[in-house]
Amino acid sequence: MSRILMTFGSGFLAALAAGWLAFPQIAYRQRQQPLAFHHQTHAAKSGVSECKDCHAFREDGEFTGIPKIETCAACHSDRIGTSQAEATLVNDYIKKGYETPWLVYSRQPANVWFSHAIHVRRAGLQCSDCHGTIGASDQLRPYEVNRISGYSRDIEGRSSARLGRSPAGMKMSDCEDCHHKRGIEVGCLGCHQ
Amino acid sequence: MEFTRRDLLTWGSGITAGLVLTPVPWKLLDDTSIWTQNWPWIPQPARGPVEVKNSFCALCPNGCGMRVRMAAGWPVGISGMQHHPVNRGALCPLGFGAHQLNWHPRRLRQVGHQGRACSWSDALAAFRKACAEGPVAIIDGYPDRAASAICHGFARRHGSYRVALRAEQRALLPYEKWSGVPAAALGYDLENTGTILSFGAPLLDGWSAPGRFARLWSVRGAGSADSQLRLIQVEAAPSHTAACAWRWVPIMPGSDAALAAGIALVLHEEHRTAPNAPVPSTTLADAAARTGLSVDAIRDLARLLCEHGPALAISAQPNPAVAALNVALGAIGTRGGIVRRGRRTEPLAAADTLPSHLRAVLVDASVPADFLASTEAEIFRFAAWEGSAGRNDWLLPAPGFLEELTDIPTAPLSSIETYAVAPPLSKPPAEVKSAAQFLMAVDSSIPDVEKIIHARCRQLFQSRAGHLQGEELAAAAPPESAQAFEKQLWSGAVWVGDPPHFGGIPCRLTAWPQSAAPVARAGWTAAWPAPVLPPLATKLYQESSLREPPERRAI
Amino acid sequence: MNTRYGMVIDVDRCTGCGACMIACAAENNVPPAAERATPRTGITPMLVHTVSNGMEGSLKREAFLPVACMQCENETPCVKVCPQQAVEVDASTGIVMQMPQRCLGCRYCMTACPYHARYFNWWDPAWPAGMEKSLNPGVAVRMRGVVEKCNLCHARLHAAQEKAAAAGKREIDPRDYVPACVEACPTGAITFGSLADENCAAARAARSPEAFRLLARLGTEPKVYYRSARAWVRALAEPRNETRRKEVQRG
Amino acid sequence: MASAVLTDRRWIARGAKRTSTSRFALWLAPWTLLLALGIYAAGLCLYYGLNQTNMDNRFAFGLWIFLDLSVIALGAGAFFTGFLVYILRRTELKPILNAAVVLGFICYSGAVAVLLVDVGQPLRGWFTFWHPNVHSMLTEVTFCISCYLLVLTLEFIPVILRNRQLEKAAPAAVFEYRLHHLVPVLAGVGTFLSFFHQGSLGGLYGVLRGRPFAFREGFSVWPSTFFLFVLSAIAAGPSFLMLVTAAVEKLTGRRQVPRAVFRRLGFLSGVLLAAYVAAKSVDTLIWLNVTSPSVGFAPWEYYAYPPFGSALLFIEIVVFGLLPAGLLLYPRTASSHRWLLTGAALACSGILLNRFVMTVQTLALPTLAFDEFLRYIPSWQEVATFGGLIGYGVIVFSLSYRYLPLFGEAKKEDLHVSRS
Repeated sequence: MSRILMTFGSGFLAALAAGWLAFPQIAYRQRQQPLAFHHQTHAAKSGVSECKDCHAFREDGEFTGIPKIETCAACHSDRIGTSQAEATLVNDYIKKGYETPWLVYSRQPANVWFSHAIHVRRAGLQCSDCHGTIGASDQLRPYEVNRISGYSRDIEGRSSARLGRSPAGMKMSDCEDCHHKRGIEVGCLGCHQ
Repeated sequence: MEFTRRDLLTWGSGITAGLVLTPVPWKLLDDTSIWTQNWPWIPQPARGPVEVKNSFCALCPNGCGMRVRMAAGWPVGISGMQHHPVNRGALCPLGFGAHQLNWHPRRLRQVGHQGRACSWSDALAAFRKACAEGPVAIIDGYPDRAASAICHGFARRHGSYRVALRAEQRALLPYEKWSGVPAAALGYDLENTGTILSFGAPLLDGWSAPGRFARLWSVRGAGSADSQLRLIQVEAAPSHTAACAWRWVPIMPGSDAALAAGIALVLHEEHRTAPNAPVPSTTLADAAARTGLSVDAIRDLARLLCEHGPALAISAQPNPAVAALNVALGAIGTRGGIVRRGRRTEPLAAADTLPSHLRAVLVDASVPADFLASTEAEIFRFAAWEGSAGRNDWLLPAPGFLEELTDIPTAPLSSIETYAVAPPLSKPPAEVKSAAQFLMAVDSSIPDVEKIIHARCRQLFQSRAGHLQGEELAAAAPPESAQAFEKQLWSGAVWVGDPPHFGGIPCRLTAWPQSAAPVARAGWTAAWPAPVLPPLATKLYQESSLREPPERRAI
Repeated sequence: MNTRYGMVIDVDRCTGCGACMIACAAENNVPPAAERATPRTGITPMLVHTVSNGMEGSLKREAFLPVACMQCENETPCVKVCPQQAVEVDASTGIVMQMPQRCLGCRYCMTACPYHARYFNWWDPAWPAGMEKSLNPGVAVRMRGVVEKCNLCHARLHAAQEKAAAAGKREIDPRDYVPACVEACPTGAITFGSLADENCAAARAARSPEAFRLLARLGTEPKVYYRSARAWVRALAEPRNETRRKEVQRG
Repeated sequence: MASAVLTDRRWIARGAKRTSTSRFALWLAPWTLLLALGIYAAGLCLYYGLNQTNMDNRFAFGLWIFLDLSVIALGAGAFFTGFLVYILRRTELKPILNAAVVLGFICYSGAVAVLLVDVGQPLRGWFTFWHPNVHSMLTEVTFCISCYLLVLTLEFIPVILRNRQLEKAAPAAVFEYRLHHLVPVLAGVGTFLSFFHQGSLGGLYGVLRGRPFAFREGFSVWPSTFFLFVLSAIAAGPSFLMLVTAAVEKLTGRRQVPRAVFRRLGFLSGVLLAAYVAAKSVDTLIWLNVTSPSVGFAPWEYYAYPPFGSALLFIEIVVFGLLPAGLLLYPRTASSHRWLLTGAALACSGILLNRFVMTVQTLALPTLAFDEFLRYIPSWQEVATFGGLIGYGVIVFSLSYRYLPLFGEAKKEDLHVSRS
């Protein structure tokens, strides 16, 4: 009988270990950002003090998201400094006029409609409430994409099992939690499209 | 101690029990279902700034005003332009899906010579050779554009210029014949008509500028019993127009002329005809017999026409009898009738008959796909999409919807003159060239479209005639400088000429026209490969039974 | 303020041109017909039916009846039957919302809908190469195997809400929210607005004596009204009943 | 495989007379083929989507739903027999119990499999459990069916474990023993679950306000069809059990259970069927005279579209209802094995017809004034999937019969009968 218990137990423990430690790593593929962008450095060197200086709204309330390459070109028309990233930026993107293929940690899928205007202008949320300290980061962490669903870990990782280490979850359940906390009820199509 | 099968089973059950307590099964469930929500093979709309631009539809010569919604630099949605004087915010169904036409699988992307792929230089060489060897004809489907001016100018030097007129334009030819006023300077003053007697004209179903009549009809009491605009539809089959008309009069197919004569006869008997109007030489009984209506029914029709004037008869096909009925009704050059707009004096040379022994014929992309050039000459046909009728020695890919700069002249049947400019909104594929660009490559002395448009804008400004219309222009003072004037035109404002002046159409018609049968559409084919429609048109004929499929009837 | 969006469709103004159907499909990224699609397998969230008074020859009269989701207010059939809450009536707008991403594709809601206003994606949505550039960024493309229907052009409501928020307003400007079919109709046959708002044109039109609703006696309180001066058209509100149809024709 | 077949004897219970391995294989072959075809067809539907079927937006439910409703109704024999044996202590039915369980298992597992093919997004199936809509009959059905399938599996396992070879394994034996004590509880649970989903399957259509042909008033949340379906299911279940047993007896040329069991089942079936017919008639009258007219539908028009004439209603209630009830109850016919089976067959046909009318006619009939009467012919993929299910059923039942004590308790009496 004890033998049965031992064999059973060993299998049991092995499964637990694999499931809790290995699986969360295997489930995601890591991808490096095209450039080593430093929020901190930009804040320090080029007097931008607030997020909205670069991540602005259009007058119709549409959020511009990550600045277009022209914004970078405004300062980086020629190489500033000697870093490899600098060279890539100037030669591969600015000179050729290509947009930088940033991997957006918080990019929601096409079926999600998220209005920054409503959350920032009306509800008065702070950028950091959802995006954490990325604004103060001195380097860009790798972008982790789920191998099956293709979602960034930031919007999916804190899934039903609450895995992952994203600053604040951006999965539907996380949106719901926040909405419930503030007593704001919206229908499915309030956030989906 | 060896590892028995039983141990394996026990161990396996341990694993299973353990896994259930890890995220693995649940996360896999979640991820796979999320995967189904974002299947990689399902196309994703592009992300990008959204803006709305004014433009005009150049798919047919009516140039309806449109508002084009752009996302990430491409048109993604179309709606009507409220301030456009002719279509007043209404568009035909095809207009709403037109922005997808440029990616139609039957889009032409390759120069073709008798079915073989060729290059533009080949086509140019061949056309240069042709011009050198003999006269060429250029056929335009959308006259009075800057591009038309280029064709016209080129043709003046190397041959002749012809225009492929649409049926509703050709219906005006009898008046041109009788009055000498070019049909291209005539329009219907529908805005003031009281009763319209339509001989099978699909007034509510794509006739002329489709939006124009639809708006009129709805604004002036559509459907209500005491409508200000009474539409009497004379048609054998219960068409969409017949279904919505104030009265539907089913008659024998092809008996339009007989009915027109019959009505004219009644008007004459009751001394209600205009002075010196011709009298048909038929009898009422005969008309009744041919149309399958009772004599009283015909009398009723005549009475209805006089009861709620001004009355106007419109035929789908050129039909002298119907034209003569309008003369009898006194609807020529009068309010609510057929009016003269603008100062144009020279008629358009119709492309039905081409001059003999031509060396080559160049057909512009604006010519309808079902036009068939009746000639032995070498044909250079421009088209954005497949499906052009007849023998086309050279098939040349032209810019598609909203892909080229063009100006928008007056719509054919409009009662007022208009002018607008449609800058390109959609990037054309590398392989395409418009006929104008082609001709400019042949003859470098020709000014380009943009120059011509600038010149025309300046001319308009100097003429001081008419005014500009645009939503933000409603209250604003008229522009002071030519530059401001032009700027507004380029940003979607419409120049509107002075209201129609009545009279000025001396219609001399002594005898009632004999040719009862409508004029055959010489040079046009009834059977041609299914026309290219916006892909979403399938909603109308394949995914519902609202319309007949294009193979059977062009929408 | 509690809005209740609805429409009043003037049947006497509908010319059956089909502009609403195409405008709807373009706005909502509905794909063109799959090769084997038919009127019974196509996707037409707005569908114009050709109806007739059942007579023949010169007595035959036809009309056109645009049918989209009726936005049933009471006992909403599809909402009641969906096993996993993929459909709901939005409390603040009264719009019956279909969530394709939640949908299981069981099609129970389609059997429940009295108006056949729900459509199943029998095929993967497909556009000719390059045409995906013409897709509306405000609407997610539905995948094969789910049900969809008219959401009253919800993307346009989103845009209006965002615009309002950007301007610091809570309520949207009604002029900013007009569904594609309403905007497209060349004869202005469709009046759209909140039926709960007394001084809204739609609410007034809905109270006209000539206004009617399809299968109103089922008690589902549809928020799409029709209007016609013709008795035989108004008779279409009742369920199919040959006997009654004959009576209407006679009288 | 081959060796398994050769050593097949070792697996067959001692003393049980079974046909030779080769003949058995021969018998399985066609059914295996059918199953394979079915799996292929289902695969097509899963890979290419439901465009492989002939269902459409108007005929959104087709052959498969009819199939599911039918097999689940016929499978009702399982829970009902369990209920009788363990709850009502009708031990005389014990001999047939295992067969009933296996039959139920086949019907339910098959139905669930087909349902998974029938939905457009099988991978989202679990949403129903994660975001259930408690007002939906389908939620009720999904929950009960999946739970009851679990119950049936648990009931099936001990039967499997009583296989000659498996019995040898000590832990298995222990497990079996434990489970065996659990079975009465399971039977109770099963009864509860089945009662509900049999009902909600009826409710599925009964609540369709938009389909007045199916819509019924009812008590609180349950339309009358809820109770009619329960009644008809438990009425037909035993009949189907009889038919299957009879079929087995015919094929094996061996008597499996004492005639008494048949008569008992027949009697039960008859009584319930009679009750059902009565209830159904009342319901139909109320529906035709009150429910439908109240929302403006002219009931006679339901039967104005051939082939769905009023004859169908007559056949369903009289020929397939009253008549079999009589055959099963009237002592003279009930005592005749042939008449008993005839009655059972008619009863089952009645259920099939009822489910067919509810699923197909409901969708075919026009509701809107400008609707047309619709036709729908299943595609070969749909039919093949259907066939696959039947193949699956026959195979599982044959294997069970060969290797497991299906009619185990019957053995002694069985020999007894054959001696006398």
